[in-house]
Parts: sequence; structure tokens; C-alpha cells
Amino acid sequence: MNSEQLLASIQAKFPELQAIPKVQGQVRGDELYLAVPPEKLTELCRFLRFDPPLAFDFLSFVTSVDWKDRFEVVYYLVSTLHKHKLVLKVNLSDRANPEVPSVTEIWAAADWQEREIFDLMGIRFGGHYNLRRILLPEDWEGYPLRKDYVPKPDRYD
Amino acid sequence: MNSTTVPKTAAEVFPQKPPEKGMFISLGPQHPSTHGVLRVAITVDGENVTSAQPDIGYLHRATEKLAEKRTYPQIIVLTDRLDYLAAMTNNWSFCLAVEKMLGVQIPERAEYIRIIVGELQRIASHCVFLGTYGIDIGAFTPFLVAFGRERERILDLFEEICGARLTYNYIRIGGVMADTPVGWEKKVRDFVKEMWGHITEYDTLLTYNPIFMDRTKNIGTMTPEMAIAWGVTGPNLRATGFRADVRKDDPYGLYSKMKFDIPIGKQGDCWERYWVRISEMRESLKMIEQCLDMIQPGEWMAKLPKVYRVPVGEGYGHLEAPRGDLGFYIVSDGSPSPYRMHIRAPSFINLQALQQLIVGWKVADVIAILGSVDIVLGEVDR
Amino acid sequence: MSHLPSLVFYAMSAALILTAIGVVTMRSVFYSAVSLVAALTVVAGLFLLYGADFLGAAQVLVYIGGIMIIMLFVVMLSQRPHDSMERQTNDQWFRALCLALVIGISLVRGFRIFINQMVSTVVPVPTSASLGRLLLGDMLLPFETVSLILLAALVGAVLFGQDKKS
Amino acid sequence: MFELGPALSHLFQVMRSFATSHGVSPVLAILISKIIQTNIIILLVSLVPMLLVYAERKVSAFMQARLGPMNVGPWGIFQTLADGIKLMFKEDVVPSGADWWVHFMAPVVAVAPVFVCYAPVPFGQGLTPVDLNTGVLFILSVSGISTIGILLGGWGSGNKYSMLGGLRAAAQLVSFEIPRVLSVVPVLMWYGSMSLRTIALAQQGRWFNIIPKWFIFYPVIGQVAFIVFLISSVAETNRTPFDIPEAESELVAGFHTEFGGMKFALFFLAEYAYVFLASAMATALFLGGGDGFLLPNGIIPSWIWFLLKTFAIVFLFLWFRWTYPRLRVDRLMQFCWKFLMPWSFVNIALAGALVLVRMR
Repeated sequence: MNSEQLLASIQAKFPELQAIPKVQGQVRGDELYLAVPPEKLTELCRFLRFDPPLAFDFLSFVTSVDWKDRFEVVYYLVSTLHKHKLVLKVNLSDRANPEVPSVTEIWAAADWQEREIFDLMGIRFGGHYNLRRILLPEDWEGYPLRKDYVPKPDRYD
Repeated sequence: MNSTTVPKTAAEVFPQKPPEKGMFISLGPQHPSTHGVLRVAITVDGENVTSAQPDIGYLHRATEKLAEKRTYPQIIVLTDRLDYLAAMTNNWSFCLAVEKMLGVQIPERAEYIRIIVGELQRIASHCVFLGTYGIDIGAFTPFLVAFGRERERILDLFEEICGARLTYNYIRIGGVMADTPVGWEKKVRDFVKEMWGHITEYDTLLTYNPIFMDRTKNIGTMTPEMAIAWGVTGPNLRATGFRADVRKDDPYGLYSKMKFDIPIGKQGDCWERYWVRISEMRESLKMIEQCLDMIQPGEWMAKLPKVYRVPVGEGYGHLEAPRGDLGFYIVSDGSPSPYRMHIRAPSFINLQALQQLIVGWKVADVIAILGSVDIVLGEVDR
Repeated sequence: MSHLPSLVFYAMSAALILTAIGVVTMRSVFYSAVSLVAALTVVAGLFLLYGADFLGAAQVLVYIGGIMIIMLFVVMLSQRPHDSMERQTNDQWFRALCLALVIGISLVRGFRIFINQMVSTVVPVPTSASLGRLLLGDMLLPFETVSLILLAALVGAVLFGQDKKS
Repeated sequence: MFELGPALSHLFQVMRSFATSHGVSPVLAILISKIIQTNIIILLVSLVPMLLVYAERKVSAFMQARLGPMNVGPWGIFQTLADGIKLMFKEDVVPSGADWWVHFMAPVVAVAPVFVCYAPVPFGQGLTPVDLNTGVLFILSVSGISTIGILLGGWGSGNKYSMLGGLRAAAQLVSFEIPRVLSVVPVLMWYGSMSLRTIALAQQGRWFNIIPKWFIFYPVIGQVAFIVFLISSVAETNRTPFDIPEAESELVAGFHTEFGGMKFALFFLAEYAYVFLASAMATALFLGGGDGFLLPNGIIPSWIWFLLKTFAIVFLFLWFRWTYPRLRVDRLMQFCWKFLMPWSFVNIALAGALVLVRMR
């Protein structure tokens, strides 16, 4: 399926979802970019994963971007069967308490990647079974990948 | 593969509470078989492992944060230090993402050189795997043969083209750092010729050794469904019988011109994970030979301005690194350094499957399974 | 110089008694087991001293090389941290002491009576060949019976030790 | 040529007569000569491991495309000596969780039996230190005491890995002792003696004037017994592919994880002394001891023949170690109980039949 067909088959189920249009002068991949509100994420992912014509069974990576006024969680999905790709983007405008539902129930691969985002970006994943810091020590203060992170001087500074 | 089958989710595999019954063993962070500073917290009931929780982060260097403060060419240095056993493919993967965003055309000679060094790097990396896996199983000689003889030869070749033996910084945005020295291609050809014999030697020494097969056959089996659900890529995924390789599925560079097979296993046990890597070394040799036949003199670097700005937007470049699907996701705001860089590290994602992979096996098999997944902690912790 | 064998004998006997006392008085099970190993080694030495070389070697091979290692194995598997807290005696210590005294006195008296005849029958010749002839000649029936009983015990132990589930 | 045995005994006789002629009592003279002889053995037992460690390093190096020690002395021959001196000067560290007394006794108990075990080995014509009637049984039984030392080390270190190593060692050594003893039984049955010297001497002679009458050349029984003996000896000495008690990749270093300096050196010494002892036993039992072959008698003295054969078998030990991976614990036990044991029983039955045929 190409991007238009993908969009059509997703919009057949979720008519309110819109593709992110490509802005003139910006570079971007050929994949279909889809903006998803956080409350729709679980439902959409379940559909994407288990709907046979879509069958996005491979979650390549999950990451997050701090846009200063909002957080953006990026899901890169691949179907190993149909070889099509899809990028989901979830915008979180609540900077103080960003939270998205966890997709570990659908893709086990999200397990550590969500923990890593929680660890470094401070985004909570609701329903994650083991949401702890993974790379940093348990008692670390702050989330280093945020743009407003100020490192605390340690004994080496 | 039937993609509609429900995979085991993480929550199913690893319930909220660790089991109360059984003994707790902390494997690492200082242990001969964890290949770096990894700690695996294992609970065992008798001889059977009931839960395994890898504990990582001992080598975390915040590469993604550092990248936000450096210019693009300066980041290549950082990528060397991720998977330090395969720095060439790390360089390449990062450059791939940036080149995609810049839209530069890479000279043909540079593409061939990239394939040659990339595949040499794959062989070198698998040599390290072979050696260390041999040590995990108790055979010492393969290590010194594969690590100390063949890998050294490859490092010598790399040293000639870039001056470094571990952190190369050779593949640059737009091409490669320098052309190959005079006579280098001949040396590579000689090495490839020799290497065919050496791989046969590994087969007699380790691959088909009855004790080795006894230790690794039918141990730590992984189904394709499970591997896909956990996001496992690379030789670990192919060993399950699933034919997936970025070089074929999403060809980059000149891989579409290359003739090679993707070796796959049947049941994804430790021995097949090992065997897939050995077979991959042969395929790499084939590709190097093809490249050496096709390579022509010419430019090795695209025409790029001294100072360039990556346009606003985002790009994702990924390739088949020795340990799996290595990707760089770059978000640019038009400034000289990336706004955000994310690394899809195959070791990191493969390692999380260990939580399910080890469970149910005997304690003695843990080492065999851990070694066969082949992780590099520099890439896991980044 | 002719006193050398008896000197060695007394030294060994003293060591044997000391280690045997150690077996029953040590608080840690592991220490008891180790003193038992020492005691059995000394017994083997006593056998060797009187020319029973086969018996001595068999003593070491079977008791130390086999049984004691298994016992230490079990002790190591079931080591308890409260060993040092436990009392070494129980309520019956007085009765046990009486019994031990009775047996000790009768042993000493018995040896006093038979000692002369026993010493004269000791033949310091290689014993292994004659032992073999004895076992497979005159003593064949008892030997085979004992081995049969041991086999039965072995099978029984396996049967009882088997997991109910499997 | 130069036979060491008669020369030595002559030397001791001269010394004794010299001493007695100068007023020393004959008993004391004999005692002193015995003490000197014992010390020679102890010296030998201490020197052999040094030689073997050097051999191991060099052999493994050549198998692994490298050179091994090269700096201390020509071709690095003094490397082991230097290491020994280094180990002597190392601090003796006892972990705080360890049982000091047990930790101290472990290497002593492990190494002490080795010296005794060399007593009945016939190193050549007239070079048997003590010709015990039960020599074979003596060696097999006394070497079992070393296992106690390993167990003490495993328990006394107060370390989980040491403990596991000790447990594994106990299970393995007890199991492999049985096929080892059983594999020797056909030899004892055939020659009707348990003295290593008698057995070695009985293997002199030739079939058709070519094939030596060594036990290994007896059809079927000889080869089976030799192979079973060799395999179980490798297992008894804790060497790869049976080195699970000290499996580096699993148990760090097994029972000697917490030992350093001289204590570690003693464990090491015991291991190599046992390797040499097992090879010497195999030489005496299966390869005709000091009996030469191909060359006419007397050109090369028997003790050199004996050492040559022993080192050939030592080389086999090294070869195994640097070629094979390690077995898994359960497979190891299966191999012992389901393969070695039945075959050695079959072999005993076969040997019994052959003995009966010979008696006819």
C-alpha cells in the first residue's frame, strides 16, 4: 500500500485523523505521517497492528522530541508482511504532566524504549507495567533530554 | 509468517511482581560473560530461570544529548563510540540520514568503498562474536584465532585507509574521508581469498564441534512472532527463519546492485544465531569480491560547501549493521547542529527480548543464550 | 628405632581420638564432617601401618573419595546459619553417657582377653590377592548376598527418592 | 647408555657405607638416604608443574597463532619461575566472609596427596621410589583426598560462585572416579598385579618381533580401557572440556575464585602435578612404562623413554584443552554414567573372558 491508500484505509476507521502535510522547504521521508491525539492512540495502534490489510507488526522505534512548548512522541511502524511504513506523531501540550498511553500491550518492543523516553524526556506512559528509570540512576533529578534541562554540577565540575 | 497471531506482550511475559519463590542471582556487573558492564538479575526456581531482568545504563554517555551541541560532521566521532566493534556501519548510518536530508549525490567510488569497509566491518564484528562466544562456551582457541588473527588483518586494512583501528571516523557526510591508498584493493583481495579458508577453519574448530552443538542446539529458541514483537533485528531475527535484511528490504548505497543471499535459520536457537553470522561472513566476502571487480577510479567525496546547513525537517536513515537494524532519526531546525537525534540501537532493542528469551531455561544455558544475542554495551547504553 | 612403629601407632591413635571427639563436639556441621574425614584418613593410616595395604587404600577410596565427599556435598547444600547456636546435647545425654561407658568398658575388657590370640594371627603379607581369593572362594555366598542387598538398597533409595510428580 | 636407576642406587649404597664406616648407625643411614630420596621426589613434583605450565603456555600459543611468553629468558623459559616468585610475594588476601581456617587448609589439603601419589610410579629401570603392592589402587585412592581440598576451598571462601564450583567439583570428581577405577581393572586382571612396576615390566616383549606387547595394543580391551582412562583422567584433573568446576565464563573461577598468591599457586601446582601423574600412570599401565620401541634396547635409557611417553600424553591433555568447548553439567554426568560406565563394564567382562581363554 502506498501512502494514500494507507491514509484511506485508516480514515475509513478513524475519520477524524489527519495526515501531517509536508511543509514547503522542509525535508522529510516518503512515509505517511499521521497526527494522533493521545486518547486515540491505543485504539488506533490496536487497529494498525491487528487489521490484516495493515498489519503493522514491527515497531521500529519510539522516540520523543521536546519542542519547548510541547512534547512530540514519534512512533515508526513497519509492516514486515506488506513492507509499508507509517510514522505516528502524538503531540502533548501539557508540559507539566505529559502522559501517553503505553503500547507495550501491542508491541513488546516498546517496553524499554518507553522506559528510555520516561527516563530521559520525562514523558509518562500510562499502563506501562514497569515504568522506571533505565539508563540513569534511580535517584537522578530531572530529565536530561529536555531543552530546559540544567545539569546539576557534580563533584567533577 | 502469520502476522495476525497475537504476540506475547511485555506485560504478559514479565508480570508486575517478580516471583517470590526461588533464589536470586545477580549476574554481573562484574562477570566474565556479560561482555562489558551489564547486570542480569535472575531468579531461579531450582535450576530453571523464572525471571530475568537486564539492568543497563552503566555505560551511558548521553550521546543523544551531546549530539545537540555539536555540528553534524562532529557527531560522526560520537557514533564511533556506540557500537565500538562496528564503528564503520555507525558512521555510515548517521551519514545516510544526513545525506537523505541534504539530498547529496554520493560518488560511485565512495559507495563502493563504503560497501567494502562496511562488509569488512561486519566480518570483523562477527569475528569478535565468534571468539567471545567460544569463550562463553569454554573454547579458548577460536577467540585468539578469530579475534587475534583475522580481525587484526581487517583492522590493519582499516588503519591503512583512515589511520585508526577502532574509532574510524572514515565515512563522512557526502562520501568517505580519503581515497584508498595505492595497493589497498589488492590487499583486500588477498585477505578475502584467505578468509574463505579461515571460515572453513572456524567450521571445523567450533561450528560443527559436537560439544559446541550440544551446548547450543535447541537452546534459547525464539519464534519469528516473538522476535518481531520484541523488535529484534539482524542475525537474531534471521535465525528464527524470518527473511529480513535492510540491505534487501530497503536497499541503501549500491546494495541493490549486489548479488548475495540472506542466510536464515529454522528455529532460532543459539546455534542458528551463531551459524547465521558465520554464513553472513561468507556473503560479505562475496559482496567485497563483487565490489572489487566493479570499483572504478574517481571521486570519493561529493562537492559540499565547507560550511553547510541541513534544511529544516527530519530524516531517518537506517542500515543493516552487524547487530541489526541501526537507524538515526534526526530532527533539524536549520541550525548547524541537529535539534534532536535519536539512535535506533539494535543491541538495545535486541537485549530487551532477553527478558523472555532466558525464562524457562536452565541456569547453565543462560550464558549460552546471553552470548548468542551478541550485544555491545556501548550501543545498549549509548 | 624399633619403637618407631609403636610410636607412630600411638601418635595416630591420639589423632584418631582427637578427630573423633571433634566429630561429635564441633558445632558446625561442616567442621564435624571435615573432622570425620580426618578421622577416616587416620584409620586408613593405621591399616597401612599393619600391612593391610588393600584395606587402607580401599578405606581412602571408598570413604574419603566417595562417601565423605557426598556427605560434604549434602552439608554444603543444606548449610544453616544457626549451626553455631544449637546445643550439642539433648535431654538424653546422661543415659547416652552411661551406655557409652558400658560399651567402652566391655570393649576394653574384651580386648584384654583376646589380645594375645589376635596379635599372633596378624600376618604382615600383601593382603589383596588373598583377600580376593577369600571373597570369591570360601566367602562367595556371603559376598554375593551382601552385594544383592546393597543393590536392593540402591534401587529402593532411588524409588523412594523419586519425585512423586514424575 | 646411561641408566639412572642403578647409578642412583649405587650412589646411595656408597653414601651409606661411607656413613656407617664413619660411625653412623646403619638404621640412621638408611633413614637419611630415604629422606634424601623423598626430597628428590618432592623436588620433582614441584618442578614438573613449572615445566608443564611453560609447556601449556607454549603449546597453546602455537595452537593459537601466537608466540606465548618470550621475554623472561631465551624463549621465555624462566617465565614460570618469575611467576612463581611473583606469587610468593603476593599479599595473602582472605575475604571477610570467608572461614579463615578452612580457607587456609583448602590448598594444603589439595596439594598434600600429590606428593604421596608419586611414590609407586616406576620412572624407569630401578627408579621406582616405593614399589607398593597396591600401587595403582594407592594412587587412585589417595588422589581422591584432593577433592576434599577443593570442597573446603569452595565452602571456606564464603562466595556463591566458589560454593557452586565446589559443589560441581564434588559431583564431577566422585562420578568420574568410578569409570577411572573400572578402566584400570582389565589391566590388573590381565597382569594379576596392582604394582605399577610389575605391570610396566610385564609389558616388555614383542609380537612378531615388531609390535610391542603394551596393553594398549591388546585388541579391543586395551584401546577401550586406555580411552576411558584418558577421558576420566581429564575429568579428574578438572581440565577442559570437563572444567565445569572452574568454568570461567559461568563461575568466574569456581572454587579458587577467592584464592590468591601462594594459595592459588598450590591449587595450580596440584592440578599440573595430577596431570603429570595421570600421564605417568597411563604410561606405566598402557604404554609399557620404560620399554622402548623401534630402536634396539639400551640405546635410549628407560627413564627417558618413560618421560617421553608421559609427555606425549601430557601433550594430549593440552591438546584437548585448547581445542574443545566446555560440556554442560548435566551432559557431563550423562556422559559419565551412560557412556563411560557401561563401556568399562563391558570391557571388564571382555577382559575376564580373555583371561579365562589364556588360562586354558
